[in-house]
Amino acid sequence: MTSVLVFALAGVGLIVLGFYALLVQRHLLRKVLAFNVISSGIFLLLAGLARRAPGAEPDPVPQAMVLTGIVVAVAATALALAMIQALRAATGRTWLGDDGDEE
Amino acid sequence: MTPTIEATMPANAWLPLLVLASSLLPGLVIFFLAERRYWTRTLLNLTGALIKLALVSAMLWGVFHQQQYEANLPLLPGLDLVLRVRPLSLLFLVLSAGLWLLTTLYAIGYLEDSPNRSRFFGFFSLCVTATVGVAMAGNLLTFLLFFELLTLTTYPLVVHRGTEEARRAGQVYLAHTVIAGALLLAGTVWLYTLVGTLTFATRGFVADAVDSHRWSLVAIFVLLIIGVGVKAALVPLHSWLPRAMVAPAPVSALLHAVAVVKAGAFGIVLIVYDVFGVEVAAELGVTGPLALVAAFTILYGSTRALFQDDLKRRLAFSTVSQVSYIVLGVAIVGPLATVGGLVHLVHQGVMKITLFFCAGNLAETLGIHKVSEMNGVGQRMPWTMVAFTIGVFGMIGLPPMAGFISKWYLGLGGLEAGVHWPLFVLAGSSLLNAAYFLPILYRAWFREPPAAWPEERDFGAQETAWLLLLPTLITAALSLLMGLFASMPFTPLEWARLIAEREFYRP
Amino acid sequence: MASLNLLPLAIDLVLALTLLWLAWRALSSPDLFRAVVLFIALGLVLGLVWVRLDAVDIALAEIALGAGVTGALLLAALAKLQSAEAETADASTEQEGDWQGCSQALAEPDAKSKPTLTASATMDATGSAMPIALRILLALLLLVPLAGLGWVVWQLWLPAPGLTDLVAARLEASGVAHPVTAVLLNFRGYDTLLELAVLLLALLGVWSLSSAPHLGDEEQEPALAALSRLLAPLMILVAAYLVWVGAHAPGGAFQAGSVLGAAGVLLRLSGWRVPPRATGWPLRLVLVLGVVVFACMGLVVMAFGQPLLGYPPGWAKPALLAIELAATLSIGAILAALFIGGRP
Amino acid sequence: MPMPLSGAEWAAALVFVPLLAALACFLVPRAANWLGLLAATLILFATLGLVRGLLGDGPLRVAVGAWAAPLGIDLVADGLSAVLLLMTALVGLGVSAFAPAYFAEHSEQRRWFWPLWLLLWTALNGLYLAADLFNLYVMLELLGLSAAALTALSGSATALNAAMRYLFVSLLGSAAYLLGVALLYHGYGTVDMVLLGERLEAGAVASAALLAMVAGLLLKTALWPFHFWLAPAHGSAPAPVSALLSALVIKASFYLLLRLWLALFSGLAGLLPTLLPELLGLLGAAAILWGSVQALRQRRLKLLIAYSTVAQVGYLFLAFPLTGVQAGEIAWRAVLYLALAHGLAKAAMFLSAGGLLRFAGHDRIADLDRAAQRLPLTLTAFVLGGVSIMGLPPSGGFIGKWLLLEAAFTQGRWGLALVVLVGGILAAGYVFKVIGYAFTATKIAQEGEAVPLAMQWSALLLAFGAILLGFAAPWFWPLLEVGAPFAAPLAEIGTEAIAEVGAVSEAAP
Amino acid sequence: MSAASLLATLGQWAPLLVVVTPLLLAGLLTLPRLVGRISVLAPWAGLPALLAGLGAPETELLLPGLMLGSSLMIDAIGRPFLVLLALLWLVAGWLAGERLRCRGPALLFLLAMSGSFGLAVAGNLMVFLLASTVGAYALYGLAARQPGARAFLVLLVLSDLLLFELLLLLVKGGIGLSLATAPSAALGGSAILLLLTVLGFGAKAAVFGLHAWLPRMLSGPAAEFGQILPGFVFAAGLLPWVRLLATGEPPGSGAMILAWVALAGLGLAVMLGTLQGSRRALLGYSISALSGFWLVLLSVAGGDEAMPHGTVDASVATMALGQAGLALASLLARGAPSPARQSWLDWSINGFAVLLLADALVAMLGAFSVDARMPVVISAYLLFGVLIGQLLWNRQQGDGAALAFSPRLPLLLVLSAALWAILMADPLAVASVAALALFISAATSLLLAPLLARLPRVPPGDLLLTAVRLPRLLGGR
Repeated sequence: MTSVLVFALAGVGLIVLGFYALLVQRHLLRKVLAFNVISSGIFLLLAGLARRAPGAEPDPVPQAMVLTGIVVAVAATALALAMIQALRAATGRTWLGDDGDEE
Repeated sequence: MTPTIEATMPANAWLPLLVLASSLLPGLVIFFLAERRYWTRTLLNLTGALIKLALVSAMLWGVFHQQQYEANLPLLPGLDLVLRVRPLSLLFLVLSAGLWLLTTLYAIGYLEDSPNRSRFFGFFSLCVTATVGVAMAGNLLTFLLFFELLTLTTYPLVVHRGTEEARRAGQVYLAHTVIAGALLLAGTVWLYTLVGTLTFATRGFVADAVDSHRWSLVAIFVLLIIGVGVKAALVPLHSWLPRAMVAPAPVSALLHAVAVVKAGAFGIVLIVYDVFGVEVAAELGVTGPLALVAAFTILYGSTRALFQDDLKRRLAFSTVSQVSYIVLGVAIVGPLATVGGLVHLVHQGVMKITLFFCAGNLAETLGIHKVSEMNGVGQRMPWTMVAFTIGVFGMIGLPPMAGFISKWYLGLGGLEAGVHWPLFVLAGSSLLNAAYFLPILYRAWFREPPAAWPEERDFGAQETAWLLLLPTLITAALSLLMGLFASMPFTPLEWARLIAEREFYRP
Repeated sequence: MASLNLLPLAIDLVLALTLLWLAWRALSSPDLFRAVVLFIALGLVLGLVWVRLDAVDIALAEIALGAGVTGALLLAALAKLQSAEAETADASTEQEGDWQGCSQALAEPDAKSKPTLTASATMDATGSAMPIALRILLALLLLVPLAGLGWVVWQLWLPAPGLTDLVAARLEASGVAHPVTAVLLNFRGYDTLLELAVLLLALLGVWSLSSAPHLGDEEQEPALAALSRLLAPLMILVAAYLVWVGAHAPGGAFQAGSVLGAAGVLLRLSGWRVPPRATGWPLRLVLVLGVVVFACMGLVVMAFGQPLLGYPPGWAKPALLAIELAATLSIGAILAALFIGGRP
Repeated sequence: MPMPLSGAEWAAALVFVPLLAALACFLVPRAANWLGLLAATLILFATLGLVRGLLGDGPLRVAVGAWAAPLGIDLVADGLSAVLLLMTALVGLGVSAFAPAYFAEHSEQRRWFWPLWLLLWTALNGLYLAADLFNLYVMLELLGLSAAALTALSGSATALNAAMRYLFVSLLGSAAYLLGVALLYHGYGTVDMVLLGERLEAGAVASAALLAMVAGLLLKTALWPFHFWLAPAHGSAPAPVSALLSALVIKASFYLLLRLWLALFSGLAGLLPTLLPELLGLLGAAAILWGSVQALRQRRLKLLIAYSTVAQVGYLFLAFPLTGVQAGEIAWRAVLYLALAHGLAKAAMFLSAGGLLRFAGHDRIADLDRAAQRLPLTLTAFVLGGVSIMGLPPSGGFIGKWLLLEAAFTQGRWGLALVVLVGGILAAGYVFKVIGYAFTATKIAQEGEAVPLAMQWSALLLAFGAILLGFAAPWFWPLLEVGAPFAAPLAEIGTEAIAEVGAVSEAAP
Repeated sequence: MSAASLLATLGQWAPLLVVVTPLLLAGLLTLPRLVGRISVLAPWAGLPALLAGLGAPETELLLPGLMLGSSLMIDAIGRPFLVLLALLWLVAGWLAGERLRCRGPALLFLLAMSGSFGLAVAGNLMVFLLASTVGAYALYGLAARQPGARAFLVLLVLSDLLLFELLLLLVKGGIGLSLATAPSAALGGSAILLLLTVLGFGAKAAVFGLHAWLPRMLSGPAAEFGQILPGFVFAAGLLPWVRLLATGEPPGSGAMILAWVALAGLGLAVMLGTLQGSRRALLGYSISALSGFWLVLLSVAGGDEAMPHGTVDASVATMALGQAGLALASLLARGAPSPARQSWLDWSINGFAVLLLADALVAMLGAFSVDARMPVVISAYLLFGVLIGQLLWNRQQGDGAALAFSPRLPLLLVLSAALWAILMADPLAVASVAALALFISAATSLLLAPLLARLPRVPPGDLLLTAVRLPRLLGGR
């Protein structure tokens, strides 16, 4: 039982760590990494607690959810990376400019 | 319950809607007309105006014989859009329908070959639709709806010229009217939550809430009066009116004599008589301060008019003062003062529109905008100046003119209500009127004309285009006849008496 | 015996700690390439964790998709960024304008109304833009959600059955033996359909952003070409197996799709081109196949009086198999296309 | 239709028609315009069918794949979702009519616009019909990604930067939401809203979940402190896209927040559930004032309209503190009507801004050279939209404002009433600032480029819609009553459908 | 429809006809083609008024529709005024001659005429106010360029306001506006009403204190229309006084104060009159003095018992005659007659005018059956005698027509005037005292004329300010 708790706490750790990095890091690629870490943390939390179910099989529903989540995370990452490259090509910088109404 | 206009309603429920449609439809069609389609536009305008006048007179006849005209459309749960034609609304209806016809004629002549006429006449018709809507409102919500619609439709007319100055004048106009609209909305909703209904009733519908919500009712009264007072140009809220003079003459005529200012005054009449009831208002102690504000406005408006060299600004300040006659009449608790206030609603409209038409003629024919340029204009444009003279005598309140009648009833009402100071206010105002109008007459009739007029346009034999002159003379004649034959049946005075007798004072 | 049952706990603790340490190193390492590599390692360790938690499906997906595909994408992106970096670096001296700071970089969303962080400072080594003081303050502030979540988790770790028995009860009606696949494809088939749509959407977004990359055919390293000729058929075989096994054991469309995608990437790296004729609507058809089949199956079924996505009793198994095949094909194609980047 | 379709078929159609249309547009780009328009009309038709179904036989609850709630996913349609579906259909049709003409030249953008837009539409329709929290997460994700991709469609530097920031914001929001879903699932054993509504009781898990989900959704709805991403994104996106973003996408996350609040958290006792509505009301008021002031300061038209959205979103949150004992019903109805009217009006304003941009080549407000006369239709659309935003009488906005004020006055919340009024005045300020410049002539006369009629008329029809809403209120109240979304949590909707399945789950603790 | 019934109906509508004919002509003026012919007809517009005045029976015509319900009437008091006004307008029209050719002055002339006739036939105060306004502003239009015109206008506006208040108070007090019914209850003894009546109509009657405009307008250069002004003054100012004050029961104390004030005004007017430079200025002051004189008599008349209605009418007729005489004199004062025509004709008309005036003054005593011995009355006659003397003397410089005549002839004229007055007056005793006073004062002023001539001249129109300027004038001589 305790492994569920350990990994759930690890998941929480990942979430907070990823969240910290997302705010602090300026480089967009690092932000994508941070986002993936957060997602992994949440999936760990979601499917980790699934293991609480007595008996051999863990609760399949959260697992299905996590599977879907992982695929969605990959899709989001792919889009984000493509957008970073486009931004780099268009503005020559890889961080978020303060695009108030400067022009 | 799918809400449709109940089929069971009596046939004459369609009349109010037809009156609305008679200016709404032409307006919408005109919007899409190309600029060069002169005759179609004129035809549409005039047929619309004539139909409206015919319908209104039919209703006049009907209401005289106790007919009921009411149409309603459910808008909110428990609140409908109600168009109900009562003697009071007919007074304003006849004024706006009649003067709209004349102003349309005048506008056609005035904007002879100026740009954007389709847009102008489109908004012109919408503005009158809103005015007619205000007149026929059956409850405070409908009044609010058409009141705000009036703001929307008159703004493009104020900024019609498209100059920077017009835009700024438009901004000032909006700043006032939008804030006032917000206050009006706040007051209306607050009243609805307190009383539960908004339908106009002869003695007002707040009587039973007086003791429990005295102070909130006073606050609501103040909110409503400020909300409506901006358009009625009560003093602290009047500064938009002189600045809106940048608009072309037919617009200032429409704004001052027919639509906006009158809607404001009519609003005050509705609030005091049909929302609160004059006894309840007196009991709440709000009619006194209102009368004081009206008196101050009368004197302030006239004194400011003394120092204006621009003719239209002087007329604007004169309107500020004259409209407060109506408010004074309403604020004095008494049947005769009511008659005075109501009849002045019509008289001031007719007289003031004459003056504005003359100002428009002078501007259009000789390019005169300032009083100092009016030397000897009597020789050059005798008929316009005769109309102007009749208008001026009406404003001062000399006997044969309509102005005298309303001043007479106001004075009498004041005496009957036992307050003497309105007499002094009226006397003072007449003096001031004389002080700022008679010099103009002297200058026009008895001074030598300048060598050449600023921008003279030649109209052959007559002094100016007949489209400009005819409406002016008609309104001048009207203001003379309304005064001379005041007590004939179906004159404004008789109608005002009918309203006072039927609406406000059961024996 | 006590020591024996302590062993798994120890393993779990070690795993959890390595997980956290890896994440910390990945996120704060100064060199980007190192960060990406560490992130891939994190993915692998996470796969181990899933195995430890008996969630084999997720382990497969995590390693194939989480570590594999995402890692590949990250590396490809990094390569492109660094090549661009190199150009601008030598093209003009890198003007280090005093960057006026990314104010409102990302407001702290937590409803505990943390002040909006306006970071302003020169860029320091780790690429983070915030002065040290602010970062410490943020770290401290983040302890609150950490503790909160930890406490909530502490509430939740007591054993609770969840929907296991309900799934078991309905398993045979679902047409597949393996519960996760049953939930994924039948009970919550609607989610999976949308998930495929999301993947397709990502591809659409990527293609709308960048024009076709120059498919310059670099010279092929002989070793890579040989390897790819050997590995590609093997990978396709594995993918087919994974699809089939999914019905009664951990496996299924997504894992198989990712393997197929990896095969595509490998072929692409070794210089293989999709024949030009096929890059038009045929490629798009393949990409779209998964979603179309799934959706049409769901609608067709309704024609027979069944509710939306409710397969008639006998037909569940073959329907799900067809869907899985189509999904695998399109997922593989999509993942490969995502890696390639621009429109073919 | 051969046989009258029941509600379930319409709901399915609502989600699958845009999905398949998106794929078709992707497959056959050349025919994208026609496919898009066809899909839009079909969706409108389906929505009307659904509405008739709802009015006919009450709220709809469809179990997808015949697996009832705790196991499978349910589609739910009641008054609240029907009204928003109708708005989406109307605005969607308007934008779909606008887009072909707008993207006529840059065919590359047109090629990608249609698939992305139709996928967004799928996400919207799916979201309004979903009753399953995880399903909602996937919808949110689909929505966020497609919106970000659409924002970046124009490819300009500012658009890309804004889209990037928007992508990260929406991903973070969805992650927080997912965290909430995870906590709720493990706390109460199900992700279905109705069941959760029954099982939820105040506690650490519920509060944490509420906090996470509300934070995530506030981020996506761009309520005041989290509004920073909205203006650049809506300002720099192509006109039809910014219309969609402002009118529809914002509303989806607001709807979700509203649904969660009504179904799950409104009934709870405890500090947070009572404190949160007041906080939301406060943030809403701040949004109104801050957004309007910012809008007044803008020199570019699209940024002005974007900041106006920030302000109008504030209005939507004013209802939370007003759901006191008496006037709760009126406040929700007011807010829903405001959302509906804002959707139509804001779409009309952005589309007309697109027309003005096409006409003058720029959208600097001060240089709208005599647009009133040279581009009457587009400007009328902008004005009518503005009228609804300001809440002047003939419009839907007015009805919403009236009901909100009524609720505020009945509960004696003077502060909120004042904010509503001041908001209206400020809105008049910035709308008429634009109209004022539309009448004046600039120093150097600019010759305008012809604006296709389709663009002008679609904006105008949407604006007319916003105005006609003013009169159509009585038609909406019966629709809104279906399923009594505001009266109590969703509990009693179709409970009998769950009963027979529930037998098995009772065995579990 | 026999001639009699035709006449009867004509009689019935006479008052309306009187007012409307000038208006009709004015209406026709609007057509440019007819201007020439109409301007010829203009003077004759007064004819129907003359005929109505002479022949029409006493009728009252109610017009409910007009101006809040009004009525026109011809009664004993109104009839003489109507006749004399008609005469006056005919002569003025004839004398104006070519000035009426262009449309403006002709229109104003006709309006003024209809206004003044309206005054005469006004049945109630409302119509009276209407007629006086129309008449007054038309007159202002005719004489706008005269120096005193601005003062006239200001006074006009002020008097209209006062009258407006008066009418309001009358209606409020329940007295009603009708002049036909009991004018006697008119003032009901309230001081405010009395004050308003005196001041309101005083401004138009140019009683001293409100007279500044009359002498200056008369002495202005283009004074052709000057002679119409006195006609207007009498009708607009004095007629209402007669109707309201004559038979009313003014409060005892109030009446005496009023009498003394009026007397003081009369004295000042006479004093200033004598110091005038031009003859027309003197005429102006004499008219003002005459108004003062009327006021004295009216305020004194009501003293003892309520006057029966009948007696007043007869006397009023003679009073009216007096006014006419003075008016005729002012007619003569039109432009400087050429020396050639400095014939005895002018002299005789002048003398005749003075005779009429003297007779009227004496007759007034009888009309009011005033106790001739009252000091107020006597001093009024004395003062007025001085003015008559100055009129006869005609020696005033300034208008260039100094008549070089010896004093004898005027003395003769005065004697005959006194004789005529005594013969005409029926209550012999009473009238004789007044005539005597008149004769003595006239004779003395004639004799002192050369002495008075050396006093410094005072510009017309000065108010009581002359007391301030007198020392400087004397000093600066």
